[in-house]
Amino acid sequence: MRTPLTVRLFQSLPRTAWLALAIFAAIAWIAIPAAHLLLPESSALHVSAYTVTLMGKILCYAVVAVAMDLIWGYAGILSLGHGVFFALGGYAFGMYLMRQIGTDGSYGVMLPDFMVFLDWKELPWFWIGSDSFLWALFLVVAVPGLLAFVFGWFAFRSRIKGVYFSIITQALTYATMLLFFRNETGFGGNNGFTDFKRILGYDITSPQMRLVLFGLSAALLIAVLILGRYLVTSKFGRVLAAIRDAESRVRFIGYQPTQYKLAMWTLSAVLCALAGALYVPQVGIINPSEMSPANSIEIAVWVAVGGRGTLIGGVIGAFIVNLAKSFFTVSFPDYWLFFLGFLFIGVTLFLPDGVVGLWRKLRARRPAAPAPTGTAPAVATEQPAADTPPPAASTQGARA
Amino acid sequence: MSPSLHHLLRILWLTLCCAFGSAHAAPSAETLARLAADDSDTRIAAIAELGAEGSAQSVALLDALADEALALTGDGRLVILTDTGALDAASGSAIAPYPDDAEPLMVNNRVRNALQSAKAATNIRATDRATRLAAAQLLRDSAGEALMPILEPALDAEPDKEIRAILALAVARVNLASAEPAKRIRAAELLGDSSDASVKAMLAALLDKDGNGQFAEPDAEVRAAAKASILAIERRLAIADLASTAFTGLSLGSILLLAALGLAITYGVMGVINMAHGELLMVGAYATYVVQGLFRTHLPGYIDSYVLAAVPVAFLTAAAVGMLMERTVIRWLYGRPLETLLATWGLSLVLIQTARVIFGPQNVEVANPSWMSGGVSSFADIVLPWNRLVIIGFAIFVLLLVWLMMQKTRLGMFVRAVTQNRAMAGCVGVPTARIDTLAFGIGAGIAGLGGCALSQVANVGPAMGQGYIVDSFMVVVLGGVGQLAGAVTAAMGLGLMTKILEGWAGAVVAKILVLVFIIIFIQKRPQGLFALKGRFVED
Amino acid sequence: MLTVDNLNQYYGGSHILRNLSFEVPMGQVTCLLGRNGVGKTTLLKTLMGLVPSATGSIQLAVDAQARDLTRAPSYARVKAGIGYVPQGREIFPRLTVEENLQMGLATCPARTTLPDRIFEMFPVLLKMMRRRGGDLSGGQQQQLAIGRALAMGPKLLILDEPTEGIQPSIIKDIERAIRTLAATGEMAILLVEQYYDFAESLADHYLLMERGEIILRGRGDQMVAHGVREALSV
Amino acid sequence: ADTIKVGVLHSLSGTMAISETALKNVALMAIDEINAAGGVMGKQLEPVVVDPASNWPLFAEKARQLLSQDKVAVTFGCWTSVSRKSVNPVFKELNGLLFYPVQYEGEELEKNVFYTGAAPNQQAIPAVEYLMSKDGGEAKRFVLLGTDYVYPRTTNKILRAFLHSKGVKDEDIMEEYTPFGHSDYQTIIANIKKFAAAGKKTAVVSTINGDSNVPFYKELGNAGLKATDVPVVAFSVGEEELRGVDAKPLVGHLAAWNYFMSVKNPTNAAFIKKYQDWAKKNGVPNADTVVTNDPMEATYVGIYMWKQAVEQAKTTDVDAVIKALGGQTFKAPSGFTLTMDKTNHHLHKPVLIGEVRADGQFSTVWKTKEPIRAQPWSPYIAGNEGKQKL
Amino acid sequence: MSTAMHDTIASSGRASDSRVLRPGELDLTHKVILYLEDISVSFDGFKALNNLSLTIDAGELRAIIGPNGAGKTTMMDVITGKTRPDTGKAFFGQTLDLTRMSEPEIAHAGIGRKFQKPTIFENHSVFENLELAMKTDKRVWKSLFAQLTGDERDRVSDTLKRIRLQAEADRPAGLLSHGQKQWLEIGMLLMQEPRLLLLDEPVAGMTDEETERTAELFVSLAGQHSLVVVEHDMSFVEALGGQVTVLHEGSVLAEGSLAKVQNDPRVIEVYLGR
Ligand SMILES: Nc1ncnc2c1ncn2[C@@H]1O[C@H](COP(=O)(O)OP(=O)(O)OP(=O)(O)O)[C@@H](O)[C@H]1O
Ligand SMILES: Nc1ncnc2c1ncn2[C@@H]1O[C@H](COP(=O)(O)OP(=O)(O)OP(=O)(O)O)[C@@H](O)[C@H]1O
Ligand SMILES: NC(N)=O
Ligand SMILES: [Mg+2]
Ligand SMILES: [Mg+2]
Repeated sequence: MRTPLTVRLFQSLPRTAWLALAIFAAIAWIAIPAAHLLLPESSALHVSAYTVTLMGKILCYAVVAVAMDLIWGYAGILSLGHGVFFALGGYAFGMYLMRQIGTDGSYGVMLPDFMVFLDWKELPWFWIGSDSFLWALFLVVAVPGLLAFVFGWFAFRSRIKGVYFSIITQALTYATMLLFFRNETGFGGNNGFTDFKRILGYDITSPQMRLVLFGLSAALLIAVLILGRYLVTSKFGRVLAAIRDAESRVRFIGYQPTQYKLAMWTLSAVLCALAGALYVPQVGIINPSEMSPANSIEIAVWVAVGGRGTLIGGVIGAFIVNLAKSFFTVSFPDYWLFFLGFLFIGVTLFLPDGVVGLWRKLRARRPAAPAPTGTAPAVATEQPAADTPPPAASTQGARA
Repeated sequence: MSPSLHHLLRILWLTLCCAFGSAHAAPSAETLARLAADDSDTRIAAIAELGAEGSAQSVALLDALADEALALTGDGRLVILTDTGALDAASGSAIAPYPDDAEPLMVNNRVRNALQSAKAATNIRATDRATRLAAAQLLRDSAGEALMPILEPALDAEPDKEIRAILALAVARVNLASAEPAKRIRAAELLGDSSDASVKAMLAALLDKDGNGQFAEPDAEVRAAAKASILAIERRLAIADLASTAFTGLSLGSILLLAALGLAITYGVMGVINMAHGELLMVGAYATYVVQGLFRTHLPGYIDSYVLAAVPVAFLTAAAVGMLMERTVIRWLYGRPLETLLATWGLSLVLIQTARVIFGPQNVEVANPSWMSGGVSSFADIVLPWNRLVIIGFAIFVLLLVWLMMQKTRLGMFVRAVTQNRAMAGCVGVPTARIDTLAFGIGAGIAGLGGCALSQVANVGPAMGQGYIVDSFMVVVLGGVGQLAGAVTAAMGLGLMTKILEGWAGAVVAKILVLVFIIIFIQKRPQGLFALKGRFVED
Repeated sequence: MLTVDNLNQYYGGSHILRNLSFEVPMGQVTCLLGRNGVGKTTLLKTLMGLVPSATGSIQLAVDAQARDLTRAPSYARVKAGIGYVPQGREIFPRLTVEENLQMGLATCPARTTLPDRIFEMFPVLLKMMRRRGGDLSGGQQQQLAIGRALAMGPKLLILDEPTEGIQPSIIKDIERAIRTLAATGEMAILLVEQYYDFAESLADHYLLMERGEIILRGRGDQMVAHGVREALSV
Repeated sequence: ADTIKVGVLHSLSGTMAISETALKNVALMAIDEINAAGGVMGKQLEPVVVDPASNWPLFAEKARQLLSQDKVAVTFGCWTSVSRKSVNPVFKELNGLLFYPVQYEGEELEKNVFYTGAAPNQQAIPAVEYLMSKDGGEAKRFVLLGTDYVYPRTTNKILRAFLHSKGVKDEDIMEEYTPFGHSDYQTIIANIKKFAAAGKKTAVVSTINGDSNVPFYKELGNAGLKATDVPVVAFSVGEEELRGVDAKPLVGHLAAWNYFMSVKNPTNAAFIKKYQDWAKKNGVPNADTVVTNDPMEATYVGIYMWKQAVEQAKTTDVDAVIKALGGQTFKAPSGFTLTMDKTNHHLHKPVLIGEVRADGQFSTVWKTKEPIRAQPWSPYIAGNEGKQKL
Repeated sequence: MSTAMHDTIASSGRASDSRVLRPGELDLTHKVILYLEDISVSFDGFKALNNLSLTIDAGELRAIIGPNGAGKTTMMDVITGKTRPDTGKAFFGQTLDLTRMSEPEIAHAGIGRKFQKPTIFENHSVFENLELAMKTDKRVWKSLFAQLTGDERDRVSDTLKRIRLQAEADRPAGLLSHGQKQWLEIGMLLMQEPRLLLLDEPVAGMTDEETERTAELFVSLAGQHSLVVVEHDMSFVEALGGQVTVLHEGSVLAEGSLAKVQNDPRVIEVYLGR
């Protein structure tokens, strides 16, 4: 009596979570479009193009954060190079967007401007087919997926772990960034791709297109959350967590950790890439700085702020950090780094398991209020830091 | 010599000249006027004249021009501006009132070149050996036919062997164009002693054929001599090339090492993923800057020793910042290494912005003290810059310090024990909290020392640390976390490799290749160069 | 002499130690027995300050001078004279054997030398001085852990299942050594042991724990009479 | 509203803060000054400062925010070309108005952008011409050294074409790039030395940008490459950058700009004084040593030109202002009266070449007689013929 | 060992005779399940194993004793693929060369191990620990869709009962006491259903009564499984009743019944003491 997969997918999320996702979907697919298109700009409830783009951008970041949490939170593999997959997804789709410009560029020819400028007479081979939407979608998945697969295959096979893995992912993104900086590489150098005009022939700046992209980002996030939840509650997820905690032990009971890690790693990279592909048309530019090491570290920071190993924490973290950034850079342009810095410090000190951890603690405290004897002081309920480190942080992760 | 002292001497000299009358006649008014001409050619001719004439007053005039102290007043008079007043250029007498409208004569590189040659032509007759040596070196590279009347007598009169050799080369360079084949042969042979690529080019030009297949140098013997000399020079240049690559690699390695050593403690030994490491470097660098400022205002006479004072200050400041960080933030995160990543990332943002608020967003100027400026010329035109030499030495010093601290002291043992098993360390009586603070402080202080050294070669600005953090982690990790010897090897290896690749493929591609190398290397050594081995590693 | 009074301890919501009161007198061996999971290790960790005690007090009297250690940090307890051999060895894996032993001297002035007694008891340690602790075999590590605790000459020695993984001949040595140490009258010994015969032969006093409480106590020679072995096998 | 909002879009954090912060300052100063003089059309200007944090997508986001949320009438901002490229579509879409104050590579003309910095023919080409002149040392061999991104790459491409047209052969041109933030110039300087040793007079054209300049010049000084032997002319090194270096070993090296702080004329003296006072009053760090530089002047000029155009158009409406801007003139601190070109949105600018002095200022050794017109589409790049206007 | 037991093993051996073995399958034609010959392992010049030779028959229950540092754990490391021997042969059955297989391959072939220091998945519940260890298809794709059948649930419950951790089934395993962890690890080993069980000091930290239970358990497993047990507890070794091998300085010092080795003066000298 096997339960069908769909049912299990459904069961992997608690009812409240489904409800929350439904509300989220309703807001993203109905309320916001309506408020953007139908309400007049003067209305207090009008959602501006700015807000839609901003939210769309953060939704993409949230997908990246969830992808990061899958590999970091659940498999204990801290990638400091996830930006490379995000950016490659963006570039893959950006190539299509560049081709859609057609002859509207400043040189008025079919070649992208930067190629004209480099005296290239025709498209380099790796641009072939980039005018096809489907091929672009294929590239979005295939290129980062393949890179992740090959990179992961070698790394996991060599049993590179912890910080060693983190550092080579950093080297990967850094090297790729430098490579893309070069004009000769064929992706527009430092300027990257920008000034997009159309997708599938439709004007990229039209409100409808904006909403479609926004809606797709929301859909991707929902899908990633459901998929992620299914994965981490499946046996696959449990094996992965076991690998995180005691890899050699897992080997001795007959699992091949390499394959498990590789599967999750590649999936995570592909999810990032999809987010990148949706991100680029919304923000209107992709350039190599997306692959800078600092950007990738920030992804980890979102997850940590929200709460690692919780999936939803990534979403929350991405929203908190990026909204804070958007707000502070305008309201306190000279001091916003202080706010952000103290936010990070505060979260680690006072919310060791991120925002989600705080929420859980608050919830756990309520039923626990009538403690067994009532005399137990709070200190004793605390995990003794010296003795048994909190499970989530004991051995795995960025440390050898 | 400081500029003001220079001025003072000049005034003194001019005063003397005026008081007692000079042995030479004063430069003619006409020459003076030509000095201030619009047209550079005229001015340069006038400069050459003054140089050849070589009178004390001419020298003073040339010096003033070089210092941009020679000015033209509104009414067309040439004056020499000093810190205390103005002197008439023609007479040397003081002028009152101070000519407010005096515009210093423009000196561009061409004029400056002419001034230097003129100066050298005078100085080659100086009594002071060092002055003559400098002049000879200048003449070696720039002498032309016109200077032969000065060069040859100078060569004959020169008592010093080294200077004579240099002058001989200078003469030979000129003689290479001589009409007499014998002179040319002799010159071509002599030039084989040079290690100068430009000499090689000059000799090679003799072997060129013109459109009719005629050699530029008609005499076969001269050509043979030139060929032999070219080979000799090339051999020397090849060695020089190798040596210079090795030196630059070593130098880059020492900088990487200094940048990484602090991290080797805070991260390598203590396990704190210290994203604020770069900012601790910055603290050290700014401390150096502040010390420099204090010396400039309070101890201008000792400005050259400011770096020495800055070393302990940088250490202590960074250590204090580090200890504060440990006490307030990192302390609560032991056993949760990944959270340290987040918190120290936050700390780094705060430190950057703090620096920006205090010192401004721009880079600040940290000057090399004079003993760290310039370089030692070793053979074949390789200049080993003093600041880099000093930094290599300093890296060795800091390395030794760290090694002694970690391996030879009880503190070092406690630190290692605490990070391996904090609870148990407490249970054998180690005051873990104090050790943590101290150790982090020392690690931070070492980073401060790194910053002090970096201030001597690179930017000092709020964001400077960000540029080192990636490299530092690469060094520590590539070497094998917690392995000092590994960090040293990694830093030197990366330094040399970068420099070799850079010479071959350019900086950008070299950087990419180095990163790719790191990725591949870790596949072979998944625990870094000096991997910890033993049965406990896996568990 | 160690005096524990009314000690309570919680992990999360669960009450692990319940109102424990007992003494560990000088010059005598006190054995703490109890089945798996009753809270023996927790008690010792509480004594060492590794887990904060919720209520109760811990006093250590050395040379007629009593100190309250209830809230003291671990290292202060060690400084007061407690030596601890934890369950699971807890040696410093990347320090050499020699350094591990020297860590045992952390509270002593620098340059204090290691007592020969350690090497007499565990000659293998002398042979492996330069090897890293983590490379030793399980039993060797256990010996190292005991040696480390003895290095500073503690006034109170706390041992958590010290014979685990040690070969029989050395267990006999340890037994003899503990007896000698106690006999000097300058050391109090608190021994947690599952190995009944070993415990019985050493115990001057015994304490039997059951679900966080001491349910039986007495002199060592009463263990048979009180049916301790039977109580352990229910 | 009774104020006119003005956007200031410069990075105050991240890698570009080092250069752009001063532009924000000078923009605020100009706005204060205009307000003190009664504002524009009787309305006070209200600056809206945002920090795009050297992050290019964030530039686009902030631009959109300025235009659609804050409804600014005009924006002064950007430094790097990529940031400009990133905001261009936004300004186009929302029909905003951007003043871009930095020298750049050209190859662009946007209806919504006014370029107050130099195009290549207003900086790079005259500089190289100078190097080839007698006074410039009659350089025959050139090292084109830059940071690896579009501005240096483009500029060097144009220069190479220009040098070809002057008969310089490819073997006499060495082109080298370093990554952003590169800090070790030992190899490159050794290579330059080698290249220069070939006998012909050699000069270096540096388009090194930002943070790499300090290590470059320090190395240059210590390696004994003197300006009299191998002069370096830089396009991105101004007074602000020289504040971070000990300038003594650099004396004689060159920079080409359209303005130097050392230029002596009453307008400039007043400009400098105003800025220094403003810095002190507003607590700018190191206020007693602040300097002015070319992009700051360009920002300042831009703000005033915009003010004049608004007053002429009698509205802040973007299209009307764009129309009114063509032909505006302004007496700039450089001592010249600058004109906004009628058709190509670029300023006519004078070119000044200066040599570094020991105090970190420049002494002008050459300048054009009058402002020259910008050629955003360089004639040295194929396919640009006949593109000089919008 | 009873003859009946021998028969079952022998018949299973014959069964495999009658058909072609698939690659990777255990071949017990000569009743030997584990065959070590001349194994040497050295660390920085120190010989932890020194020409060690040892054979274990299918269904056998073998105790290994020997001084601390004799090389017992190292031997298990070699068998499970954790340490590669410098020289020597190690075969599982007739055909499987252990020195060429990876840890998961060895585990898959049917060797399970309990470590000297209990190692379990601390963040997983006790139940999940057992579930993960359970014999099943352990490839990625299967685990993505794996679901516990009723049967499998029962097996986990049975084991839980056997190791007396029913009450702790849903607690994180990291919170168990030392002795409980020992039991859990034994439970995991049982779930794996290996042909050969390697047990490194399984009763350390257990009470005498539990030690007895463990001995009973092992004896009951012998026959269907082969067991190699390392222990220092002589009463436990006695209760196991099987052959005893004494290791010393990396090679076999003595072999035979417990009574025999206990009276061997060399064993008394280096191991048992007086
Ligand atoms: N960190 C913890 N959080 C919650 N419960 C814990 C924790 N550590 C131990 N326990 C529980 O406390 C109880 C007592 O554990 P303790 O380790 O003190 O037992 P013990 O008597 O030493 O057992 P053993 O003889 O097996 O070593 C056990 O039930 C254990 O599950
Ligand atoms: N990686 C290593 N480096 C150095 N020595 C090692 C290493 N691994 C094992 N040894 C040494 O090899 C010897 C054998 O160790 P092993 O753990 O096999 O002993 P054991 O028989 O299991 O002992 P015990 O009964 O104490 O568990 C020991 O002396 C140990 O110190
Ligand atoms: N346009 C520039 N200087 O990047
Ligand atoms: Mg215990
Ligand atoms: Mg063992």
